[in-house]
Amino acid sequence: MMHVSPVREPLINGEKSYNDITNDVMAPVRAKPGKLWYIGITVSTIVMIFGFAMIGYTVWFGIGKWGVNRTIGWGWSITNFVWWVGIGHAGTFISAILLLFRQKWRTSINRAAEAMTIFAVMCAGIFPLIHMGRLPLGFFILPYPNSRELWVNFNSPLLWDVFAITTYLLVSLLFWYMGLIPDLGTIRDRMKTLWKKKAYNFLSFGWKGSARHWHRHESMSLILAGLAAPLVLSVHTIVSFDFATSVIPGWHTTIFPPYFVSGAVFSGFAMVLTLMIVTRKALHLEEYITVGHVESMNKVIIATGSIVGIAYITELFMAWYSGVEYERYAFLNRALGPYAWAYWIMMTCNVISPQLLWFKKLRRNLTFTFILSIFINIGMWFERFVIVVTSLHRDYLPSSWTMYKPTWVEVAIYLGTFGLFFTLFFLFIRVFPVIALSEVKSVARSSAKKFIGKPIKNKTPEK
Amino acid sequence: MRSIIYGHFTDELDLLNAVKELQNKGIKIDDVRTPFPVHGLDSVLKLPRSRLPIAAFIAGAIGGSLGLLFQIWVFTRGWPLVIGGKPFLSLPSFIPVTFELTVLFAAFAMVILFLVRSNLGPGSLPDILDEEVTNDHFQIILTDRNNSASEAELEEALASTGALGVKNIKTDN
Amino acid sequence: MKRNCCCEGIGLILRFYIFLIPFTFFFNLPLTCYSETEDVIIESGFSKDEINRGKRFFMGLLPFERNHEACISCHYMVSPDTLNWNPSAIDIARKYAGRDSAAFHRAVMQPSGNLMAASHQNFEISEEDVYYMKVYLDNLAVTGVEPMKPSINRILIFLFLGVLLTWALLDLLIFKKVKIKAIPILIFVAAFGFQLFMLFNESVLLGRSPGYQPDQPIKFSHQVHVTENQIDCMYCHHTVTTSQTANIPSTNLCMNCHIVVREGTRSGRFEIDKIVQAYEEERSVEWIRIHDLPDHVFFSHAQHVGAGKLDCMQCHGDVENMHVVKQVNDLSMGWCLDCHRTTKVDFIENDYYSIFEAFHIDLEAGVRDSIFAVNIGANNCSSCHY
Amino acid sequence: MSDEKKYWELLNEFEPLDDARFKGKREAVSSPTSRRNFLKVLGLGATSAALVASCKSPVEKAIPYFIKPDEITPGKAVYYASSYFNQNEFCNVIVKVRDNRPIKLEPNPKSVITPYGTSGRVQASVMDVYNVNRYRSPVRNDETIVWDEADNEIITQLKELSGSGRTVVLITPTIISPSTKKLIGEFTQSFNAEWHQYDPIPMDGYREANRRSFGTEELPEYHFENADCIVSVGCDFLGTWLSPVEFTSQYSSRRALFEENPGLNKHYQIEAGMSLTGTNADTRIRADRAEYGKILVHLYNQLGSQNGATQIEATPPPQEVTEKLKNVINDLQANRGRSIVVCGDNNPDYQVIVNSINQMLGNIGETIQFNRTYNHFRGNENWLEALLDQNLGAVIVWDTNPVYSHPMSDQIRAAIERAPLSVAITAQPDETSELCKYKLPAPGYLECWDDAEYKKGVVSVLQPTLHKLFNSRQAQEVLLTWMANPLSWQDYIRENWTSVYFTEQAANASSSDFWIETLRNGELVLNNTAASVSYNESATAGALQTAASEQASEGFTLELTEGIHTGTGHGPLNPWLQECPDPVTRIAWGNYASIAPAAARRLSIKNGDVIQLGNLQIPAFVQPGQADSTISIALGYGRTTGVAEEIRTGVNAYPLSRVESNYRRLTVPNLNIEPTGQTELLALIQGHQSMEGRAIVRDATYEEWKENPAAGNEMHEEIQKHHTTLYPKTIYPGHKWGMAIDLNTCTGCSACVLACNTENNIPVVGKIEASRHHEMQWIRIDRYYKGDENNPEVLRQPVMCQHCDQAPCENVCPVAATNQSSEGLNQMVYNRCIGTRYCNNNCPYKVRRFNWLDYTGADAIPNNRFDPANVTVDLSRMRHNPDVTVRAKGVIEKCSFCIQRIQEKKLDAKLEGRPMEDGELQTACQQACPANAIVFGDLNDPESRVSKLMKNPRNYHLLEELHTLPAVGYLTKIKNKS
Repeated sequence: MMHVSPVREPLINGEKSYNDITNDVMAPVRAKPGKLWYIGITVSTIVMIFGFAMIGYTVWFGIGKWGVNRTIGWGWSITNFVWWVGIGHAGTFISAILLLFRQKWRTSINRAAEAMTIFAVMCAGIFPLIHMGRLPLGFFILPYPNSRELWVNFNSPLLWDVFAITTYLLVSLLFWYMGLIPDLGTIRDRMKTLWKKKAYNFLSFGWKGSARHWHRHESMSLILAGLAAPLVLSVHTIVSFDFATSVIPGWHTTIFPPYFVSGAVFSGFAMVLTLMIVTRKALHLEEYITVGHVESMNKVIIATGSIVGIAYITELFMAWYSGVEYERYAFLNRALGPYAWAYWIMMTCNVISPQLLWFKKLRRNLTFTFILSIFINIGMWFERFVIVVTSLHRDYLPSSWTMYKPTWVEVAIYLGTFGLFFTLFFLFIRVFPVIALSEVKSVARSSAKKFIGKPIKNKTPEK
Repeated sequence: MRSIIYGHFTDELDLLNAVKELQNKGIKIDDVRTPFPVHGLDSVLKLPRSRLPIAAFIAGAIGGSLGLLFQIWVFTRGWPLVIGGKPFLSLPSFIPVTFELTVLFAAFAMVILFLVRSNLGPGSLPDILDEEVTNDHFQIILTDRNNSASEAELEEALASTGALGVKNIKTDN
Repeated sequence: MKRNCCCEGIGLILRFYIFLIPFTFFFNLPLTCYSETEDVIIESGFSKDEINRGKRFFMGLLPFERNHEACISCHYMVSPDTLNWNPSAIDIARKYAGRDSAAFHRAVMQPSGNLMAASHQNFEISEEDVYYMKVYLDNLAVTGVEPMKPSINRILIFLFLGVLLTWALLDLLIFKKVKIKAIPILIFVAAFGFQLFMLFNESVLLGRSPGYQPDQPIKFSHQVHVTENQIDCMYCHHTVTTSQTANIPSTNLCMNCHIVVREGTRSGRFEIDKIVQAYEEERSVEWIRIHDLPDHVFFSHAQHVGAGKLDCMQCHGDVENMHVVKQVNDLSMGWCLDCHRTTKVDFIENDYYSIFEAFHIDLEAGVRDSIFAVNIGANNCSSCHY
Repeated sequence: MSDEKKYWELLNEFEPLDDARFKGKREAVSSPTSRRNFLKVLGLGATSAALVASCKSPVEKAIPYFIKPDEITPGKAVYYASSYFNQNEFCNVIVKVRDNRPIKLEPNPKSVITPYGTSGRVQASVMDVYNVNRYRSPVRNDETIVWDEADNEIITQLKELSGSGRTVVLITPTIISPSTKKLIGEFTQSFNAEWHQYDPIPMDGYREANRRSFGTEELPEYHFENADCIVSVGCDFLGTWLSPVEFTSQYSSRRALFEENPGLNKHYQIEAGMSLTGTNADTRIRADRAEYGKILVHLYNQLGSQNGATQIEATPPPQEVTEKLKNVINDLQANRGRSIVVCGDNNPDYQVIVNSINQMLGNIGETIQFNRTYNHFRGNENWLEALLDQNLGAVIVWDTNPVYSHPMSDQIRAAIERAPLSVAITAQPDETSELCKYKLPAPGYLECWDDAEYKKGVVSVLQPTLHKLFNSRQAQEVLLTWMANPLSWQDYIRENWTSVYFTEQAANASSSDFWIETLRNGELVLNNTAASVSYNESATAGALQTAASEQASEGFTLELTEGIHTGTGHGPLNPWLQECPDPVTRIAWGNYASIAPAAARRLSIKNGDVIQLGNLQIPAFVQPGQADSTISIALGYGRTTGVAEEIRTGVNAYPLSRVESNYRRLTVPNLNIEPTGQTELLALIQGHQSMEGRAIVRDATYEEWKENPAAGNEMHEEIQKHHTTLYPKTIYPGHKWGMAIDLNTCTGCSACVLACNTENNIPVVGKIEASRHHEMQWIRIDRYYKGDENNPEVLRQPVMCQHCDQAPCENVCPVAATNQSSEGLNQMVYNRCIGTRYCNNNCPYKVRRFNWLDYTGADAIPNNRFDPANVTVDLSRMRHNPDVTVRAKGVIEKCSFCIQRIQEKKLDAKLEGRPMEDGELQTACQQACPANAIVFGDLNDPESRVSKLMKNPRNYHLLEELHTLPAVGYLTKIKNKS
């Protein structure tokens, strides 16, 4: 049986049976890791450990080891935080919002994207913690009953962050893991070693593929998606409140929530693209993550990128239109002040470069997309840098104006989060299926280029 | 002591037909196991609509109202603090936390209820009859306890739908 | 000084002891760390035999025969003890450490106070015995009293519970050795619950010590002074209404009375001699502090006693009936706050409060029947933290 | 958490106490807590393990006094009247003593000289007492000896030397103590010694000029409060000249512009370098340093033509200056008898001209009087001859440091090394004392008995407020011992007072009452009859000739000025003073060569470029308003001895000064600048100099103010009208604290900054940290330039926490560590703070300070202390105010409106059952302000001074358009421009 959609591009290339899908996707889990993988995880682990050592150094000696000062209280730490959180938006956006919109192309990428989300949020979560001057007393931000009868300040956006980020991390984790358990069941049944079988059974919660379970699972997934969708939007909205509710010119802007959310999706998709273009090659998943997928994502990128561009211009307009001299100065300073280079990097990477994606040829060009996605990641980092640093460094009273330069400690911590991210990602691709097996199977019949319903013979999976 | 009779298909369309066929024969199907959620299977099996959404709603409502009430209590009764010249009860500030708690409670309640209802969880040992069920086998499971028909009849009925590898095993529970 | 050591845990330990067996080795490690070695015995310059002879006499052990009780029955080995009014062995040892055997003999045989005379009457102790006893005591003054065996540390219970719940969890999820699932579940819940309970309790008590009742260098009884002798608190703690600190009386203040009063009805002369001695040596008595707020709390006695007219007892408890002072309240911040919420302010008499015009209007109109400390900002952060 | 420590240090660590006041021991001791600290080191995870393990907690001991002194109540401060004197700084002070430790100096309101306010140096001097580098016992060469040994050896040698005809020279700074003078007189007699007074920055030229003009060497008293027109030629009378604290008070009393006090004085400053006084002037006329003589001659000529004096031929100063001087001349002429002309140069010829100008204007006897003349600055250069003489037998250097501060340093060094006997009596090691054979430790002034007659007829006492920390002996005691006088120094003073002053007063019948009364007041005012001087014009002609014939300088002229915080060289010893930024340049830690923008551009020199000046290498700083061919360098830096190595900053510029016809001159003509290509770090606290057109410091001219008192402040009313809110108004039932700062009276002297440092235990962060904008001061004095870079107008604004009613910082703290008190204070709870710095980001005033590193040693984590100035050692910690938490690493801190003082005064009122009086409660900054620019009080009380000031049309709030509703108000700056 062949179902080739006349209008839509197939989501799976090549001739695939269900068994082929299983085998293709499981291959990295089953095979012995290659040299590249070992090199990759070693490097990223070393970087991670160094980053954590620098965190220890900061906690021990104090935030004074960073380049922040009395005027610029947040430097790279919060820039990185917002950047990582932004990246952490793609996964749940893909799996939740695209699920609600019934976009089938999400099935090939949602698993990896969600994993990336979780890792990115973990990286993000590090920064608000370590930027505290007294990390050992950080538990004060939890509203736990205590004999001081003290609670927390529910007016503070930073506290909202605590709730938003934790909720987001937990719900994303749930969503991801609930999607994983059928696939982990699949892996379990393919495993030959007893301990591996047991381990995967443990991980798969004893999944057996019963129709009742599937029925409930689907229902749950839909509701989780329904919950996660506003959650995704809320997280970066609340992160944007960190800035928007303040009084600092350049921060104090009502446009921030939608601007941040679209920026987050923008950067998240870029990061997904960066990773997936490499991963599909490395894990030989080209037939599942097709150029068509890349194009679809590029379309989202151009949409969100344009929203971001409009937001930048709106900000400029509003600064002028408001007539507030501080606002005006803040935006003039961004574009022409000592940090103008950061502003123009941001503008180039985020606003101008995605516009090239209007060309279909470029949209479908993997090399171009890869380079562009890195550009966008850089641009979005600079967006946060511009917001955090240039707004603070020249605020109300000129007497307090200063400049900011990160120290190597801050750089090392930032790199360390990359180490953490990639360490987790490397582990992930070896342990878990990178593509949502059951979901791909469920769309295989309708969306594969060539679907082989019945295998020629009842063959057993390859060893 | 009961008998479990099972067989599998390699195509979900065959499975759907077989399920309908068996149901027409008045045979109650104990379980159907598939590698992915087969579209239309739940309606064929007449599975009742899941009540998880209701549970999620209730849990969400509890989470949200607890969160909101807690915040109100803290700022009006627990220890009223003047913060930024705001009144003690500044409701707009409480929206984010309320929302997050709503989602958190709903999501957790749903997942926990799902696992409990489905008897899934870390360490739960499934009764797997065919390991290919998670790959490309679509399995129908019948049991003589649920059906008045004899084991042999069931076996035959199953085989007649085109099921492959029909087997009968006995268990104690 | 040990504060709130885990008495309530002991019963639990016994019950769990069967589980302890495989871990005994590990658990005993920290215990052995506590016991002190006894190599120091020759430090005082006496032979071991001499010391042992004196020790046996002091302890009332064989082969000495006598018709009165052993010294140890009144003079305990605890240092310093508040178990009875008699001086402890170590106190005596320290007091006579610098004097010769003859002086000690005189002190024992010719008691100086009525109380001592009553208990030391009919003593028949040979000079030799006194000498060896003095040897023993001199040695004791050098070596000190053997520390009491510490009770099992809480961390052991905590770790043990951890092991237990890990086992329960593993069994529940992986090994499934126990047929009845309820058992590991119950063990898990109980162990985890108890761990949480311990954590909670300890966190609440972190930096606090209600019930702290250390032994003081002098057996000073507030009950004797306040209740029996009717001395006002503020006779000794006289700065309490004017200064943030309620002073601890200086040695010369004690001597106002003790220049005359040299023998107590309970303690005899020994304890009072300590203060006299301190006075003669021109030194202060190093008391053990009981009520101790964290360093970041600025508490003013003048505010509470002077302006607020609070009674000492309200915070310090029934000190007038304590022989040994004990911290009654936990002195937690919540405890402070709660009191501020319920303590009325003297709004009518004290003219300072005349500036609170709105409150006065409310009072007259009957909108409020009284003003509480919290209303005038007692619970402001900056009232105590700055 | 015990990371914040109230510090109680053992006094009896040092030596047994003998004075009755110090009898006894401290009240409370805290042993280092380990458990709570330990917990904090561990993370939350490990905490649980530690929690249950915590069976034992450390024992705290409580040790009472042995005999409690009557006047000491543990936990309450005791106040003693005393005085501070150092070079040109004199203040009658009240020393706040807590638990036997002096911790704060406050002005003595009973004083006739400095009734309110002190200088910053006075405030910081508390730190000097606890300086770790002090000599701790007598030293012979490098060997510690006992006093008796030192005494015997020195006495023998002294007797031998004077017996064999060798000279014995005693060099002291200017001695203003009458008893000491008497004592020294006796000493010189008995040992046949010569006594010389030496001032590093002397005023012997002034005295010489007065001798020529008035026949008296006395330095007159100036009454700036009576002067309607002040003309200063390079005289920094608000910063460093003669008696700056007194002059600031006088000057500012005429700057406080209100309806009831409408007469604003007019101040012209003609100067080369930007001085503190120059930045406050109504009109600052920029002139090269080399032109001062010409300007004075020009002024003389022009005024003389209107007052009938003989003219003298002279080239006038440059056109642009002469043009501006016209107004000066007109105003001086219009305010005859109500003006003052001063010049800040030690050149006697200049001073003679100034004298004749003042005489011409009728100012002598009016604004300049010879009644209560100044007794300090009696030093001259005569000692050099005696010291360099081959016959020098013994030299006794008493608390002076000529090796450091004299250009002939090498010869002096050689002379001291050559001398058979050299003795230094000083508290802190210095370059000179290190050369001496015997180093005898002297106590700090807070450990001393002394008296002082700063101004004629006003005699003050100094009494010890701290038992001597080290094995030290006062110089006077040393002399008494050498003279075998059995009297103690205290008795000597007392005897002297009884014989001299007791008879001159009638208030006390018995001499002991008199003595006690004097100690209580700290000051005795004698009824001197007004002295009359006769003016002698004859000296003027010669002076005019000399001044007029001065050669013009080729290249650059160097001007050496006294560092406003470092003084003549004591400042670098004190890390507080080093860290306090210069009020003009806003640079802390170190000196630099100020160079005009045009010159810098011409030579392409940027800030921090090291330049070569003579044989001096010094970083350059481009100073707007600097005269084009003048370079200014502050003196007092570059100390190498007695200063911890990490805080040795700046360069010693004294070697560039010169002695010309026996007068020290602090100018060097004909210099060239050579860039060296190196750069050096300048700890520039304020990086941006312009207000960017924002209404931050609002100003107007006097004329405008007379038209409309709200001139320059029109927007205030407009903004008030726009203040609307959805929220109900917060009610402050009792007090509502507020502060008003008069920008017109504030001179920027920074006394408030240093007072705040002392009061609130503010840490020292060092040069590197300060340059990274990690400074910790709770008050900063913002300085903005306005207009022409060559001669900009300067506006100043002290900014501390504004205690906003709707504070942006409060909203954002996740743990509610900062919130509003019921008395309108923005409270900061250190022990709750977790250090997110969000509040600081969201503060539009940027007044919050973060403890970036463990500056105080209060942090629980070991081995991470960052204390370059070495001020967290136990000795230095004795300076801490026990009523203020010492903050740990990682917490935000900020101005608390001196909450500890508020609590104390409220409690006093409660105990006495009376309402608080307005003015009873003073913040530390307010108390220290000699200009009376800061007023603190209750805004709920409509009659309080601060309430009235808040209603003044000049009042506005900083960034009030943000609707933060600050509790701090500023009064507009009004300049009397012409």
